[in-house]
Parts: sequence; C-alpha cells; structure tokens
Amino acid sequence: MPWFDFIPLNIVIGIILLWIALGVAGLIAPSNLQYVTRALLPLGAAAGVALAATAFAAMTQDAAVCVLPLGLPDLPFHLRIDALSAFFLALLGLASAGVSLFYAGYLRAGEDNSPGLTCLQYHLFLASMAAIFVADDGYLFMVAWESMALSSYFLVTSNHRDATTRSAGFLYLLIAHVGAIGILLCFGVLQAGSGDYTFATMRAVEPASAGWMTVAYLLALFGFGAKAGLLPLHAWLPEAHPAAPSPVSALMSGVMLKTAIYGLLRVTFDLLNTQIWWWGVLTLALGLVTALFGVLFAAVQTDMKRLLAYSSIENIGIVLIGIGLAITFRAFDMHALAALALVAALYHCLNHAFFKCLLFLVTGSVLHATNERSLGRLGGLIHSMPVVAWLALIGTLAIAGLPPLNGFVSEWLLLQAFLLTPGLPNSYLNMLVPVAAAALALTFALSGYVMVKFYGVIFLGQPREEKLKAAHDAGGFERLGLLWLAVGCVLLGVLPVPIILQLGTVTSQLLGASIGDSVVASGWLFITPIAPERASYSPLIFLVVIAAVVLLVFLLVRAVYHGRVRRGAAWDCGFPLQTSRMQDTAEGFGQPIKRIFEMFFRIERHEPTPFDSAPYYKSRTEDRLWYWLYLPVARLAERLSGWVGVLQRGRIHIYLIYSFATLILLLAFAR
Amino acid sequence: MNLPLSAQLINLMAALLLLIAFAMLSQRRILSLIYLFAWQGAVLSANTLIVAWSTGQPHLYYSALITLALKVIVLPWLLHRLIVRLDIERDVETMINIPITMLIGIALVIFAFNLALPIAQWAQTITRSTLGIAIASVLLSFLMMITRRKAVPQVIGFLAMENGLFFAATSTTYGMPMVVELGIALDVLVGTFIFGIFFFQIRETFDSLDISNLEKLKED
Amino acid sequence: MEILLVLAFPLAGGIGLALFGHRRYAAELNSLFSFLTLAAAARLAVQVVDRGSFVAWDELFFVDPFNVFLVALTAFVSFTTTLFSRPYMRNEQAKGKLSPNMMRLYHSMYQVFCFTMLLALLTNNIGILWVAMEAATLATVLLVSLYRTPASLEAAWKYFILCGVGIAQALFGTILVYFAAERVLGSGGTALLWTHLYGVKDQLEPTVLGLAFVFLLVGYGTKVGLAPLHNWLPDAHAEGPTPISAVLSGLLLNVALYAVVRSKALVDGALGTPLAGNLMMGFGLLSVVVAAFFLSRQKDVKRLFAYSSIEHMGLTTFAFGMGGPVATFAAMLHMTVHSLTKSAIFFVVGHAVQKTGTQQIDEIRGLNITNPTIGWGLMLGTIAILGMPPFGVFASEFMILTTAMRDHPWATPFLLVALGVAFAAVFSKTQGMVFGDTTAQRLPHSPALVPVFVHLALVLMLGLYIPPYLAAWYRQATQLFG
Amino acid sequence: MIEAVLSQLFQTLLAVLLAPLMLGWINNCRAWLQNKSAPGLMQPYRTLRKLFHKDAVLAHNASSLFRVAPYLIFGCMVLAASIVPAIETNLPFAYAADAIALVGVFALARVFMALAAMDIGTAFGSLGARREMLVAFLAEPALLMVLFTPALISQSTSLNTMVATLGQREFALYPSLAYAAVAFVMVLLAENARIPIDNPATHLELTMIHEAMILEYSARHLALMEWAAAMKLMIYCTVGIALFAPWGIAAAGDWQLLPAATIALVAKLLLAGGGLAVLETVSAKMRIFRAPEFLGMAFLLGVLGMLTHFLLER
Repeated sequence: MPWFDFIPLNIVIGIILLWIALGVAGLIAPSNLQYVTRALLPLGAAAGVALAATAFAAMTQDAAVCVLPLGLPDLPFHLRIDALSAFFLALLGLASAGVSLFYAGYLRAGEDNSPGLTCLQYHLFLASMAAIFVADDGYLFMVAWESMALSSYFLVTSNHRDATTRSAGFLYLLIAHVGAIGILLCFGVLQAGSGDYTFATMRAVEPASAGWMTVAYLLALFGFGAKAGLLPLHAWLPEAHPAAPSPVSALMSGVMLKTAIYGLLRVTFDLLNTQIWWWGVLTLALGLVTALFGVLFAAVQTDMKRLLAYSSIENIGIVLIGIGLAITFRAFDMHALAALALVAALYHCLNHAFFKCLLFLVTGSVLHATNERSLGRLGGLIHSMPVVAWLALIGTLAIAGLPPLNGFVSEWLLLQAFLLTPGLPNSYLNMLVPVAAAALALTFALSGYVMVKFYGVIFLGQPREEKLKAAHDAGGFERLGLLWLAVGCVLLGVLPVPIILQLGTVTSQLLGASIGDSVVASGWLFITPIAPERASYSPLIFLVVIAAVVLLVFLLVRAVYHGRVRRGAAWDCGFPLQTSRMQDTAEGFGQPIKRIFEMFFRIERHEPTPFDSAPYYKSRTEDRLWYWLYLPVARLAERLSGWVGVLQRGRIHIYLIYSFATLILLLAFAR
Repeated sequence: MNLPLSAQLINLMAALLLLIAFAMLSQRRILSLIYLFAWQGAVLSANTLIVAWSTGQPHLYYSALITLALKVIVLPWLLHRLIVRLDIERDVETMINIPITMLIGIALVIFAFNLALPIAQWAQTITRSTLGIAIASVLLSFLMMITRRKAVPQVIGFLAMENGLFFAATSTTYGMPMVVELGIALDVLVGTFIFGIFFFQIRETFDSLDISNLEKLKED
Repeated sequence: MEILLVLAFPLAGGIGLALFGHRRYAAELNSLFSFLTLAAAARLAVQVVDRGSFVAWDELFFVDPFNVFLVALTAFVSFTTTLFSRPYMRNEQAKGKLSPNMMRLYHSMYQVFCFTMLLALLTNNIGILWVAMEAATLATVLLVSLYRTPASLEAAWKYFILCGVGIAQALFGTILVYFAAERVLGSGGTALLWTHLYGVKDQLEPTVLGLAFVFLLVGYGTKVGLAPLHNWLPDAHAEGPTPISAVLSGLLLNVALYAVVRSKALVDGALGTPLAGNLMMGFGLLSVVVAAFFLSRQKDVKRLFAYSSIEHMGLTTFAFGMGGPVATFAAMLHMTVHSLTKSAIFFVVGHAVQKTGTQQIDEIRGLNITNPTIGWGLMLGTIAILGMPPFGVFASEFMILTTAMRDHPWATPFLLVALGVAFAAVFSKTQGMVFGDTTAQRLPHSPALVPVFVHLALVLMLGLYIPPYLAAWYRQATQLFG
Repeated sequence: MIEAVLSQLFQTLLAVLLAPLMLGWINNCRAWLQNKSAPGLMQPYRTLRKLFHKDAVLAHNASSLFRVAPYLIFGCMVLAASIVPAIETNLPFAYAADAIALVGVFALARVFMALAAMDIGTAFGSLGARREMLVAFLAEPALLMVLFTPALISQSTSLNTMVATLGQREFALYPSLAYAAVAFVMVLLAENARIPIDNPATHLELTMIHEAMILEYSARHLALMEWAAAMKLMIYCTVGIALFAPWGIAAAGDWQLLPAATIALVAKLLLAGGGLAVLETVSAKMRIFRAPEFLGMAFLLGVLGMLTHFLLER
C-alpha cells in the first residue's frame, strides 16, 4: 500500500480513524455513562495530544501527500500535510485534548441525548475537522466541511426540546450550507476549466484573469466568512454557541472557527499564486468592523455564553485584520512584514483556541453548578468554586490581552505589524492604516472592559441568588481539562519564541519569508520581530520581575510591620443596609457602552419615571443587521414561493392548458 | 390535381375526420358527442380499409377490423350504457362561448398544417398530406378536453385524441406493426373500463360528474 | 432466459395475487415474487456486465448496461418496498381503511406495475415501450384512488387524465419516429427497434425527428414530472398509499426519464444540433427552480417530498441534457441515489404518518423521542436528499454542479439558489417533525425499518466510495451516449 | 553590564521612593494656588507609615483576590517604573517591555484594581470599577496613539530608542509631537484620577471613581494602593518628560552623567507637578458622560499627530 511510507500523515489518518472508531464504539452501549466518560473520552483526549505532537513534528518536515482509493471514481480522496495544515492540526489536537478531558467530567446521564450518541457526534466532529486540514482536493474538503457542519449541528441541537435551540440550530446549519455553496463555487473558479478538482491542479493553473482571481477570492471570503462569523454573516454565532452544550461551544468557537481561517489562508496564499493589494484592505476593513461590532455587542450581553460568542466574533475579526495586513504587504512584495502580520494572525488563532475554550468550559462548570446562564443571577462564585474561579481568571486576563499572558503576545505582534506599515508605497494606505491601528487599540481596550464585566459579575461580589452559596466546585476531569488549557495560556504567553520560530515554517511555506532569524537574533528570551533596537518584549522577565517584587514587598511588609488581619462588615461609606441587589448588574455594565455607541444598537428601552406607581426598567438590545439583511431576504423568498403557488390552483383545465401551451411553444420552437 | 383515387379517398376521409373533430368541439350534448365519436371511428376504419386496399398490406385489414370493433361498436356502446346507467344522456354542459373556441381551432389547424408542410414535401407516401390533418385533429381534441367541464365529454375528447393518433399511424405510415397495434388497442380498452369505474366512484362520492368538484387539491 | 424470468415472475405474481391477494399470507407472497424478480435481475445484470449488451427473442428485448442498471435498481427497490408495505398495509387494514378486496387489488396491481416498468425497460421496441408506460399508468391509477376518499379520487383522476394526455403525445412522437425510420429500414417491425434505430440514426430525417422529440419529451416528460407538466405528481403522491408513493417517485419517474434519454440519444444522432440537450436542460432547470419554491410552502409531508422528487428529476434531466461522460455518469448516479433515498424517506414518512395519524407537518412532532429509529431515519434521509455530504446525493450533485460550472456557467446561479431555498424549506420542516415534544402512539404492527437503513447505508457508501464494479458499469452505460 | 544593573536599580528605587514626594508637591502647589494652608511635602509619607502600622480590616466576604491585588498592582507599577528611561537610556529592563508593553502593564494593574473593587460586592465598589474601566477603554487607545507618534518618528517602540532618537541625536522640531503632547496630558489627567475626570480629594459618592474602588481597603493594603497610585502619576510624568522633553537624559553607558540627569529629572518633575496643579485648579470636574468627549478629543489629537507626522515629517 503506497501511502505507508511517510509517518506523520499516516498517524494523522490513523487518529482520524481512531476518533471515528471511538464514536462508533459509543453506540455499543449508548446509555452506559461510565463506559463513555471513563474510557472513550479520555482516549479521545489522548489521541488529541498525539495528534498535536505529530503535527508539531510535521511542521518542520516538507509536505507529504497520499491518495486514498475512496471518493469519486475520477477524483479519489487526496490527502496532504504541510506546515499550514500541520499547524492547524496541532491547534485542533491541543484544544480538543482539554475539551475531551473536560467533557469526560461534564457529561451527565439523562441530559439531552444519550451519552453514546453524544460521543459519536462529538468524535465525528473532531474527525471531520482533522479531515478538513489534511484534505487536498475539492471533494474531500467539501465532504469533511459539511460533515463538520452536520455533526456540530446535531451537537448544538442536542437539547432539542427547547424551541430556541431548534431555531438556533437551523439558522446555523442554513448559513453554514450557504457558505459551503460559496466555497464550492470558489473551487469551481479555481480549477479554471481544467475540470480537475485536486488542489495540486488548482495550484498549477491560474484563473483566466485578475477579475476571475478576485471572484475566487471574494467567494472564498464569503464562504469561509460565513463559517467564521464575519460580518454580516455572523448571525448564527451568538445563537448557536449558547444553545450548544458548553464543551461543544468551546470546540466550535475555539477550533471550528479556525477551520474557516485555515480555508481562507489555503485559498489566498496557496491555491491563488498572486494577490491583489486591495483584497487585503477589504479584509482588513471587514476584520476591523467585525472586531468592533463583536466587542461592542459582547459588552452589552447579559447571558454569559452569548457574551463569549460575541467575543469570538471580535477575535475572528482580529485574526482577519492580521490576514488582511499580510495580503497587502505580500501584494507589495514586503515579505518580512507579511510574515510578521501572518505570524500575529496565526498566533492569535492559537491563543484564541486556548482561552476561548477555557472560558466556555468555565461557563459549563458554572452552568452545572448553578443552572444559571444569565449574568444577572450569578455572582460571588469565587467562594464556592475557587479552583474554577482562579483558572477562569487566567483565561480572563489572557483574553483581555494583558501581559504576560498569551493574548498580549499576538496583540503586540499585530500592533508591531501596524507600526511598520509606513513602508507601504501607497500614500492613502499610509494615512489610513494608523487609523485602523487606533480602532484596533480601541477594540483591545474594550475587550478588557468586557472581560472585567464577565469575571467580576460571575465570580466576584455577593451571590445574587441564595442557591449560589450551595454551588459546588468542578470535578476531577473538569479541573484537569481547565488546567490543561490554562497552562497552555500561560506557556504560550511566557515562552512565545519557540512557537514563533515554529510558525516560521508556515510563513515560509505561504510567503516564502519568515521572521524566524530576526527573532532568534537576540535569544529565546526576547521577541524581536525586526531588530532589538526597534522593538523587543520578554514576557518571562516581565513575569519574573512582577513576581519578585510582589514577593519582596510581601516579605518586607511582614518583616518591617506585621500581617495582622481583622474581619468586619463591608464599609461602603458606612451604609448598613447593603444587599446583593445593590451591586452593578451586567445590564449596568453594558449601560455606558449602549450610551456611548448608541448608533450601533437597536435598543428598545423602558425606563421608569419618578411618578410610576410600579416602576420597572426593561431594555432589549438587538442587532440592526438582522432587520436590515436577514429578514428582508426571508421575506423575498416567501413572496416568491407565494407567486409560484399560483401555478397550482387545482383546476385540471388549467393543467391541461399548461401542457397544451408547452406543446405548442415547443413545436413552434423546434421547427 | 391528378392523384390516384385511393389517395383522393384518403384525403376525403381526412377532411371528414377534421370536420367531425370540429363538430365535437362545438357539440354540447353528451349523447350526440358519443354518436360523433362513433362516426369518427367509422371514418377511421374506412380510411384504414382504403389504405389497406390501396397498398395491399394484409395486417391493415386486421387493424381496420379492430378499429371497427373497438371504436365504432364497443366503446360507444360502453359509453352509452354508462351514461344511461348514470342517467345523464340529456346532460347539456355550458362551455366558454363556441365562436372563440372555433377561432382557436382554426388557428390550430393552420399551425398544424404549417408544421406538417416540410415533412409532407419530404415524404413519399401517397397519403403524405394527411399528416397535417392528423396533428390538427389531435390538437383539436386536446382543445376539446380543455374546454369541457364534465367528466364524460373530457373522456370522449381523450378517446378522440387517440383516434387522431391512430389516423396518423395508418395514413402517414401504413400502420404500426401488429404487436404495437394490439397493445395500443388493449390499453385503450382497459383505459375506458377504468374510466367507467371512475365515473361510478366519482358519481357516488360527489353525486355529479362535474369536474369542478375535483378542485380541492391545490396550493393555498 | 433471465430476461424472461425477470418479466415472468412479476407477471405471475400479478395473476397469482389477483387470486390470493386478500389472504393472510398475501404480503409474504408479494415479497417472495419481488425477491425472485430481484434474483433474476441480479443474474441478468451480472451477465450484461460480463458479456456486454445483447438482444433476445428475435430482437424483441435487448439489454445494455444502461437499462440493466435500471432493471436492477427497479427490482431492488420494489423488493424492499414490499418488505415495508407488509406491516404498513396491515396497519392500514387494522385501522379499517382497507377491505380485503382492496388488499387483493393492491397486491396484484403492485406486481403488474413492476412488470410494466421492467417491460418498458427491457423492450427493444419503442411501440412496446409506449404500451408499457401507458399500462404502468393504468396499473397505478387505481392504487392512487385505493382509499376511495374524495381527495384520492380527485388525485387519481388528475393523474389519469394528465398522464393519459401526455402519453398520447408520446405515442404521436413514436409514430413520427416510425414514420421517419420506415424510409430507411423499410416498413415492418425493425423500424421500431432501438438497436436498428441507433444503427441508422444519422440517416433519419432531422425535421421529423425534431418534431418527434418534442412530442416524446412532452409525453414522457409529463410522467417524469417536469415543470410545468408536473401538476399530477404531488397530488398522486400525497393521496395514494405510501408504498405506492415510494415506487412512483423512486422508480416510475426513472423509467419515464429512461425513455426520454433513449430518445435524446436517437435524436442527437439525427439532428447533430444540441436541440434535444438544450430542451432537456431548460426543462430540468425550470423544474428545479419551480419545485424549490413550491417546497417552502408545503404543509403536507408527502406533498413536500413529492416536490423534492420533482426537483431531483429536474436536476437529473438537466444533467442528461448537458451530456458528456461526467454529467451522464453523475445523472445515472443521481437516479440511483435519489430512488434509494427517496423511497427510504417515504418508508419512514409512512410510519410517521401512521403513528401520528396525520400528514400535516405541523401536527407531526418529536419523532425521535417516541421512536428514535423513525426520527433519525427521517432526519438522515432528509439530510441525504438535500445533498449534504457524506451521502451519495452530494457526490452526484457535486459532479453535476462542477460540470455545469465548466460548460454552462449561466445555469449555476439558478441551481445554487434553488438548492439553497430547497434546503431551507425542507430542513426547517423536517427539523420540526423530528425534534421537539410529541403526540405519537404505538402501532399494532411494529414498523419494518430495515429497508430504510439498508437504503441509507447504500447511499452513504456511494457518497464515500463508489465500487469500481459499479463505476465500470456506469461508464459502460455512459459510452452509449458518448 | 554591572553598572547597567546598578543604574537600573537606582532609577527604579528613585521612582518608587520619590513618588509620594511628587504627590506631596502637587498637593502643596494646589493648596497654594487655592490659597489654603499646605499639609507639608512629607505628608504622603506620614500617611503611608500610619497605614502600614494599622491592623488590616477585611470585609467578611473578601476573597483571596482582594488580598493579592494590592501587591500585584504595586508590582506592576515597580515594573513600569523600571521600564521608563527617566535618567538614562541603558536600562536592561527596557528591552523586556516596550511602549506597548508599558500600556499593557498599566492595563494589568487597572484590571486587578477593578476586579478587587468588585470583589466585596458593594454598590460603590462596582460603580467605581465600571467607571474606571469606562475611562480606561477610552484613555488606553488614546495613550497608544500618543506613543505611536514618537514610535513612528524613531521607527521603534522601544522607549530607549525613542528617547535616544528624540533627545540624544541632533536637535529637531517635530510638530506632530505637539499634538501628541497635548493628548498625552489629557490622558494623564484621566488615567491618574485627576480633575477634570475625577477628583482625588473628594469622597462625594456620585463623583468619585478611583476612591470608590479602594473604599474597602484599609491599612497596608490601602497603603500599597495609594503608593501605587502615586507611582503611576510619577511614571506618567517621567514618560511625558522622556518623550516630549528628553533633554538631559544620560545616554547609554556614560553613567558619570547620572547626577546631572537626576537633577534635571527632579527639576522637570517639579515643573510638571506645578503645571498639573495649575491645570487642576483652573479646570472644573466634569460629568462622567462628558469624559468620552474629553478622551475622544485626546484620541483625535493622537491620530492627528500621527497624520501630521506622515504629512510633514517624511
């Protein structure tokens, strides 16, 4: 068998098959919880780790291909592993390992579907994502892509008795399907009439003209954007993520969105040989809008999972900004800078996978402990579930982009890329890009705001409900999963240099350039994208200094003075009748944002007047795009189907007239 | 025009056929429709006979015989018994006004002739010009089916269409092979029986044979 | 020899069941006959794939890869349908909807229907083909009105009249073909035989064949259910007993399309212009679009899937119209997967309807709570029919779409919009039926869902892996239309 | 190398120790300007000592985060202090964190402060936290823009290089820096809870931001918080000096200039403090929802600075 001579690819295939096997194994004893959670899911996690290791190794080796005797007769399954796909495989493996571990502790009997079925759908989801990353022809890619959409759809709707869940699932699958159609068309353009849908051919041939290339790129942007939650195709995201069980939301947000990024990169830099600069500008602009939109809506959410979903939209926007910069630089042959921007984007993908999975899993633990999703009924959980709280703190700081954690690294790299734009030969861009940088900075700052709200309202303060005091901390497997991801966040934050070096292989594959050598120039301790005197950052020193100072100060204070502590009632300016209702709610945190950025939202507010006998406050914040884009399309479809209904009015004479007219017309036409 | 006698006869028959078709199109009363249908059958079998005689093809005699038996005797008799049993002999049905129907019919005839013209020039049978008439009569019976509101006349229109086809078969090509002829004849017979069954079922369900009862299934 | 068996078993079944069709063991008998037919068909298929096409019985029948694959498919689906109809019809009888005589009629007519379809496929004579098609209509029309309800009567009437008229046009087309062929092959039998016609197709008079194709297309197209000739189809599917709906849309449409495709091959040879292909593409596209928009307004579950049949037949017709090896291959694959999937869906729908006692989509809810197998069967079937990977329908649609993108880019937007609309329409309705809370109760006879999952498994396999044997088979068939 | 480390230590300690003094100086100036009698320069030190002596009183539901926060914030400020080249440009730590990282440090400290403020769950605490974060997400991008202008001029984000380029090369006038400077002052006022955004002297519930956050702190924790705040103000001033008046900062290596540099720094700080006091005296505290306009203006000026840089200086 010819495909057994190159190791990594075979291992990847093996792991894909293993995942499928684990899923099917779940059906053997569908209702046996122990069997699923203690055997299958941990095995899946182990497979994830193995996948990550393999892929990490494969990144430095050169691309390998193989052909499986499956698929269409004249288009068998082509598989290929290169630096790009290996990177995303590693991401999948690392994130899924944590999520699977968590799921082993999270899964309960009698909830939604039977454990076995869930196990099947979950592992098929993993397998299809892995298959996407190694697919090397249009057909396999589409098969894997849609299988991913389907399996995740079933996971999303696993609590299908709830009507909102159903509608969310439907919206999700619909948009996914529309996007898939766009991707299919994109491949159709890329194969440029050769009729061969292997990626190898698409690399070789070029669309006829720049116009067709642009069409291909736009189709890809549309198709993959629909999956990534790019504006204005984001509508499914804040619906589907909250509806799904938390580990699934984690995987969807942390990894599935990245498949779209992968696809976009694959098409833009690999299948298309040349890029046009304004593609980059377009992507950059869209990314900015998406990021700002996401973070603003995240700031006004009152449901913790919706909040995280919107924050995912924001992060995807940031990644797209990086890609846009990379395209622009690339189009102007500034390869080193393109590499820098791309590294920033990829690094952010990795980071987002970690901290977003972590936070979604945290919401899962909170959900199981309290049965509450609404921020308005949470609070003070740091006392009842300290482990989760402290791990969640890491995720929160990371996603808020604070040094020395991982979120900051990618932000830092991205801002560096922006600062180095003045080299661009187009004066307009020179003027505009800094403004974009400003908007990006605003996004970062806002995400800090959002995350303080998220963490503070859930874990800090007084419990807003009595029952919260009884909340229990997460179990062993859950903690393990959370820990895995949290450690990942810290390591990625503190030791970025090796990762960046590894990413060099990806950039040199896609752009023929890498920032690796300039990074190693000043040792593993410092990131120096271009040169030490231009910019450098060393999270480790950063961390060490702060830790040292904290320790020193602590000891000094103890030594010189004392460590005495007394407990008393809260001071609060001496106000004695303090209740938990008096703290700021999530609503309250959203209020300034609503007020400052009013034009972004569609707000229905009822505010009490001083004269109300029964005063109440009510406010619904909605997405304008829903009313501007989605509803009109739906209405149009309805109207059309109303029109065709006229064709069938039940009168046989009319039907006969149809046949008659058809006959006459054709006769007239045929002679 | 110096055609052989047979050809002239055939053309005459064709003309008669067309005439009857028009008559049916304008006929309101069911009973007379049935008679007209029988006449059409007679013309048809006569025509077949003439072709058989002039071209000396034995199997056409059989088919003439079948036609006679089926379309002049059996079917009209069946239909007649049917409407007697359902006692609707006297039924008169209202249709969209006849002159317009006629005009449409004439337009159809012109269309059909033009359609057949090139073919007729190309063909070598003595009876080539009849193709146009065949098409015309098919289209006319189609038109008739469209204009009828009641079940029985619609069925008669259907059978008349069958006649037109048969005419085309015999006069343009000297008849289809025997197997096919028999098959077609069988289908027509069975079809008529089934129609009969339907009449009774419809009748007992809706206690009338008005098709306007059959307009419930639709997109609303 | 096998040919005779393939035809003899169903015929015998028809007669036998006409006598014993009301007995207790009738259903088993029915399955038995169908199974024998299947066995014979299988042997025939093997022969053809090994030996290539041949004619038999002084050229009355002929078999080539194209029709033999349809024969095998027909035999298979009609067999599995009998398995499904056993408990289904018994439930109907238990509900008092059917009298023993009706059962007898049903069983006997079912076999006769299979016989006519197989005859239409196997005969070498376009006249016989026509006779068989007409006979198929006659055999099914009484089954459509089996329940004797006003609605079923109306449906049957429309079915009968529209298909009768249509098929009459087909006869005219046949006559015209004969008329043209006679010049070349001389009068008498041979001028109606596919084998001979194909031999001389380039000598036939173009104008005549052009007209002939129009009549044939309108005629058989009515039976394929091409818009705007499709109006009988949803009614007949919705009102007849479900097994009949299954075979109607799973098999009869294929057979009618078979006739159209054969004539296209003939006419293409004679005309040398893409007229036939363009006409078929036009009809196909129109049907796909129209059906897609009809889908989104359906309230009756069987009507819903009837329209989906129209859509898929349109797609197949479009593919055949495009021609070329890939498209034709895809079209045949699509015929296969569609009839497998659609019949499976009708099986499930049948049971669902019996469980809930209604065909109204809004009143069928939460199937996979009361009966997960039915629920998941319907869900998977719908996903498959909507052309989602990894099911086989996607494979054929992928090939069709990609070919269309290469050869007829103008058509792709229509196709894609239609597919998108159809997806939204069908999936939203199915989701509602499968998920959520429910009102279904148990049935006296436990449903037979083996056929469903066998079909779906086959479709799934065809999506991921097309056995070389089958591929070679399709390729041989594709050669015929080179 | 060794002297590098020494000078690093020296500067860090200088910043840490001088911070309260700076605060005292500003308070004095304000008192004079508003002709009140001044508390005396050393008052902040006395306050700190008093606080360190007291027993800490924690609310019953104060979590571990609440107790850790002051130390962390103090640590952040020390780190920040050791990044900014106040008296010489050869700071080893300056390579560990550039201008962007500096903003990051401040953000880290701020987030911890806000979280700690929410921890007790009092009305004022969470109110303060919200307002602080509101001001922050408006001020932070403005600050970044301010820093970008010199970064673009010096083609670097490392503070060392910036100061070296601006202060130690041949003298050049950068109009873009004027915009940046104005913007910077506005950000400084906002970030350090000064008038017109916040009033450090008040405990009037409805207006306070920073004070509301540390209401629940007492004794050593409060001391650390206050000290950190003082350092923050000091660091901001040194950053401003380094960017907009870098003259006299010793170049890398020649550490015999350190005394001179130190004196220069102190002089500049005195000036800055005075100026700050004047600003605070002449302007009035504004409503919280005027803050967005104020900081939006700062942001705008920052961007304008960058644009003028592109327009005039390349």
